[in-house]
Amino acid sequence: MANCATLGDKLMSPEEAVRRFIKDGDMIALGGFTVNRNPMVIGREIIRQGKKDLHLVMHSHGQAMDLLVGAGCVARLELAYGGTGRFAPTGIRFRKAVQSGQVKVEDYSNFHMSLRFLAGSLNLPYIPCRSGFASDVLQQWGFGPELRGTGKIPRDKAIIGQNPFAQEDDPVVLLPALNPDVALVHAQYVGDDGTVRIKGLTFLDVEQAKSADRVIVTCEEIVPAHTLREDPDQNTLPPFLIDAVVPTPYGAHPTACHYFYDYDPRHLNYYRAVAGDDDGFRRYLDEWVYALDSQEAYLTKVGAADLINIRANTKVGYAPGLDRR
Amino acid sequence: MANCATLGDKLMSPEEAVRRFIKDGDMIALGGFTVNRNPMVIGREIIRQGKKDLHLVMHSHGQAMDLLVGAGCVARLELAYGGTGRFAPTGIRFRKAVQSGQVKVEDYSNFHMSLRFLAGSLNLPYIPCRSGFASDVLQQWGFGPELRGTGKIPRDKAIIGQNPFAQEDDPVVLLPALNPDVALVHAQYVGDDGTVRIKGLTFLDVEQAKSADRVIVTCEEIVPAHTLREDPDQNTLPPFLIDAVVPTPYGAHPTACHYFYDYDPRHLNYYRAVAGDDDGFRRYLDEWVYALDSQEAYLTKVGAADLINIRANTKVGYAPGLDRR
Amino acid sequence: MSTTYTDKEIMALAAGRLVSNGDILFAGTGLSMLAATVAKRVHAPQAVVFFETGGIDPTLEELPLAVADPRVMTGTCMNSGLIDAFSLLIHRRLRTIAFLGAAQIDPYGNINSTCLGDYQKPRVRFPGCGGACDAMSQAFGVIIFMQQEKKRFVEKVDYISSPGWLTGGDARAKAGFKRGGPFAVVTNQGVMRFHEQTKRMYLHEYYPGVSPQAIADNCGFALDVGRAREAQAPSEVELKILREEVDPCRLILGPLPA
Amino acid sequence: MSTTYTDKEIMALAAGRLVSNGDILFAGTGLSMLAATVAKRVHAPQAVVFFETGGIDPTLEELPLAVADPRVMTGTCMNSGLIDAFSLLIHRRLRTIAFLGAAQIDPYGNINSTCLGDYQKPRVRFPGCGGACDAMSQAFGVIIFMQQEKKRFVEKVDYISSPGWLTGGDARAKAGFKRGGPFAVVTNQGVMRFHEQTKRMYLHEYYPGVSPQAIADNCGFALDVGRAREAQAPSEVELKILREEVDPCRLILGPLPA
Repeated sequence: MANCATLGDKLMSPEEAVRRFIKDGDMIALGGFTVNRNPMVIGREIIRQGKKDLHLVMHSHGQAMDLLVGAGCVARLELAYGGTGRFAPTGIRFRKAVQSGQVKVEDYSNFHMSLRFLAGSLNLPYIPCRSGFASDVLQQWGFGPELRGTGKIPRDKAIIGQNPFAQEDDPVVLLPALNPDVALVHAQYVGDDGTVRIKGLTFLDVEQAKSADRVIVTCEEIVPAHTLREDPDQNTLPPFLIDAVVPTPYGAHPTACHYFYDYDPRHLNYYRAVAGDDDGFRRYLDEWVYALDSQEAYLTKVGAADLINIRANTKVGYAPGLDRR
Repeated sequence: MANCATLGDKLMSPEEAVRRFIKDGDMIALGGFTVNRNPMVIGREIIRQGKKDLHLVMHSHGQAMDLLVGAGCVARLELAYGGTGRFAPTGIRFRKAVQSGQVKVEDYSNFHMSLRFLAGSLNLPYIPCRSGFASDVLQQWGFGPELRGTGKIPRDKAIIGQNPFAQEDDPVVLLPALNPDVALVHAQYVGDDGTVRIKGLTFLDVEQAKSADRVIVTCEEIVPAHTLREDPDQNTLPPFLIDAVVPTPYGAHPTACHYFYDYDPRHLNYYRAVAGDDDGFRRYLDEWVYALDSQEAYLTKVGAADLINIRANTKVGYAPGLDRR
Repeated sequence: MSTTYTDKEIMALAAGRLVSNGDILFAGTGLSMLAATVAKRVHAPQAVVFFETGGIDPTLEELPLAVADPRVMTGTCMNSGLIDAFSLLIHRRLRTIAFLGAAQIDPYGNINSTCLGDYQKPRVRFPGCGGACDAMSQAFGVIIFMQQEKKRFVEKVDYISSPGWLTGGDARAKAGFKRGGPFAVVTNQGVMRFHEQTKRMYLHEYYPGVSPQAIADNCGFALDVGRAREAQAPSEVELKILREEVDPCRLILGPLPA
Repeated sequence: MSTTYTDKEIMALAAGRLVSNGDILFAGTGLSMLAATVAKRVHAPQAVVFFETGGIDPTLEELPLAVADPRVMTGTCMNSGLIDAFSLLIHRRLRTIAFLGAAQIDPYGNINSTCLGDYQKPRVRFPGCGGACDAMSQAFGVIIFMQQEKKRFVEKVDYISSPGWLTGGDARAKAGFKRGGPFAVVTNQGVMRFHEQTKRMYLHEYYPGVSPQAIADNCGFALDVGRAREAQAPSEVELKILREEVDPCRLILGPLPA
């Protein structure tokens, strides 16, 4: 085991990370993408601590989003896509919450959201692009005037402007930067100096972390810093942007974590089967969130057979031959 | 040796790459930074082919820039910094050419140039930032009205605008995107499928390559693609953005190439000693550029002693203990 | 002897035939994965498949079930992230072709993957536009998969998630788009295209055994079927590759034909 | 016994003393490398050095001679590129301190590293602003190294490469800057700071053996020396670390004191 002591007071439990760094009403950027590297441990802890009125910002999510929405922690979302691919083409609790008016949604495209986080990470107030002219994505505003211009929500969802360098008419879409209160990242490795390494696709985790006021990183392993610093080209975030480091083996389960484990089709299918029904979902929360006070308890419930089943082949990064029906 | 045949007609000599992809008047983005990974082989070949009226765009350069300017190939530059650090705090021929009016310079900052290439790489027409308000970098325009608005040079160097999302006065600097005709990149590795891997800092090479109409990559080694695809997190550019792959061992000499060789202090000091004098510089060009028709001839002239001297330690990436005075 | 095939099989093959060798394919999952993969194996070996998540040219020894499936990160020429992926999708040098699906489509190829009913109080919420809005805005071209149903081919979509030819004619260019737009709609009955000038959808091909009128009847707006011709039936080679190499477990293809 | 030291040595140490533990240091080469490194070794072990080229927190077992020296890429916590490096420099959460040098400086800390004479036809051309303009615009704070010479401390610089306090008072905020600006100028004779309200430069410290008047005499504009006090001489520990650990080959320090 690496020398975690040098992480100092950044090393903490999920309970402490959520208690110290997330408060009701916060704008939270979820790392990962649909069925991959979702910050599930922090998501479940947020539910256990009963956080309310959260404002989720993301591109395409995902299991953590659906769970947080279903548990009633979320009041507002800005996103491009809510689902988990074939396991739930539309997020099950997300759909219900939108249809019932339980949450307010502001739709953007994935490129829009990517650029908004990029702008936030570069301290740019806004960013122009050419996606979505004349679409309802830009013309319909999900957040009403009572929300617009309050807190971190800009007065305008987007503005159609002009390219000031063009000689002729050249419209552009102007998008406001995003600077969430908290970014949640699940990584494979954190060095005992706080250096973060994500393997496989980084999605938008880097831009999300850089754009946020606070960053919580859960990880599969804490490793000696020198092992990461021997090939620093591969590292993802520097220590001084990270507020909390939370070691959580299988921390993204039931979503995947490249080179560690695949997504868990059995769990995702089970979730789909029960989550559509309000009672079924309540039982799911009771069994899989409230009744379990630690990742150890959670993994015990998942069971060794499942964990071995989804274990990633160390060369290809996923679980070849996994029954994914 | 890898199976270069699969690179097809992308694999070529420096002579062919320059002849086919660079023409008089082109806007060329130089990869690398001051004393690191300068595209020296292509630079010398451009001089040998007598290309004229080039327009160089870059952030901080560098040995290739100084040589091209000195050889009279360059009419215009947009840059933030022209020099090689301690070896030439101001580029020697660059200084002379600016002072004599031989070249026109448009100054920007490094972040300005970085954002301009980023915007070009993302197909954004312009990008806002908050660098350089009230500075002469924005207020003094090096390119006169006879150049502005022609070819790829936007009518305005920069525009002071307003953040349209702000409720109050919030000025922003608007910078035009850059989309050069050609980007020159020197990489450590190219796979025999055309995949590019740069080790060490990538500087702005990725954004420059993505923003350009054509991309020429010189490399230390052509390697079997599967060796790069076994860890694709480390790769830098996909094959389909590359027009020419030019294998050139020591292709960045006398600048450095991480894990392969250090910069060559003897050569850089020699350059400084002779380049300040017009006759001395002419002799340098004769001896080191015009008289040598291949990289093999060039390296023979550099000599085995020098090449061994600057050889990088394979663990730290540079040449420890190298006499750099 | 006539070969039997399922709707999904002929859809994947019909879309795959629209791919040119060297195209850069922006794939989702489901049918688009099959179309892209079968095209690569049949006639466009140099086509490159990439995903909005950042995986470029994966080996795809197993089919991914989501664009963030770890299977899109293996054997790629590059793993990056969304910013990089979209920089390729919209790259002006590249002939990028995107495969999309939707809940509704209108005569000008505008699609809805966001909601039915009023956006503020939707009767049915779908996942949202994802990267489809960006592909329709800035890819070189787009191929759309649809079920041929009246409720999906509608005069006016409830919400334009991803802009096609807007109101037709030069509306798209006037709105600010520099290139792109949908060029084909592949359904379980045939393939539609868009009129060169008016940009209104028309029937281009009907599958063997399907009548143009049946397609018009399954379309919620007036569909010109006058230019339609019969599509080539899937060849045995195409079906063999699709079934044995592309989706041997039939994760996406579903049951074999009866 | 008084210790002897060179100008460069006391400049590196005086600047190093201005670093707080935990600062994120944007270093150039030359003196700024020495200042940052010696600060880390003497009193600010948790300060992090990074370079605009993208190297973050390198081990620096050898001194880099340029910000693109391969020595800035070794043992780092991350190697990236310019976009990443500048995103850190200007990051609103970070206390980033940049070390800069220049050819000219004015009473409000505006600096020139671009040219002498007219920009269109310069008498002397310098390299240009590089990342200094960005550091002066958006870093948390800036420390400037200068030679104490009349021709360098001028009433008006020939070209503002990197904006300091502009015309003083609240001019900087009015121009659009949200934070930052120079807070110290370290010369071979002393350390200047800027008046809290007017933002005009004044002498804060003079090195042992240097008179405030001598500094005023080497300044091309009226310099308030009334608040000046004598700086602490370099300690033996500081000099030992600087000479034996930071630059043992004296690549930047140059010759030892006579």
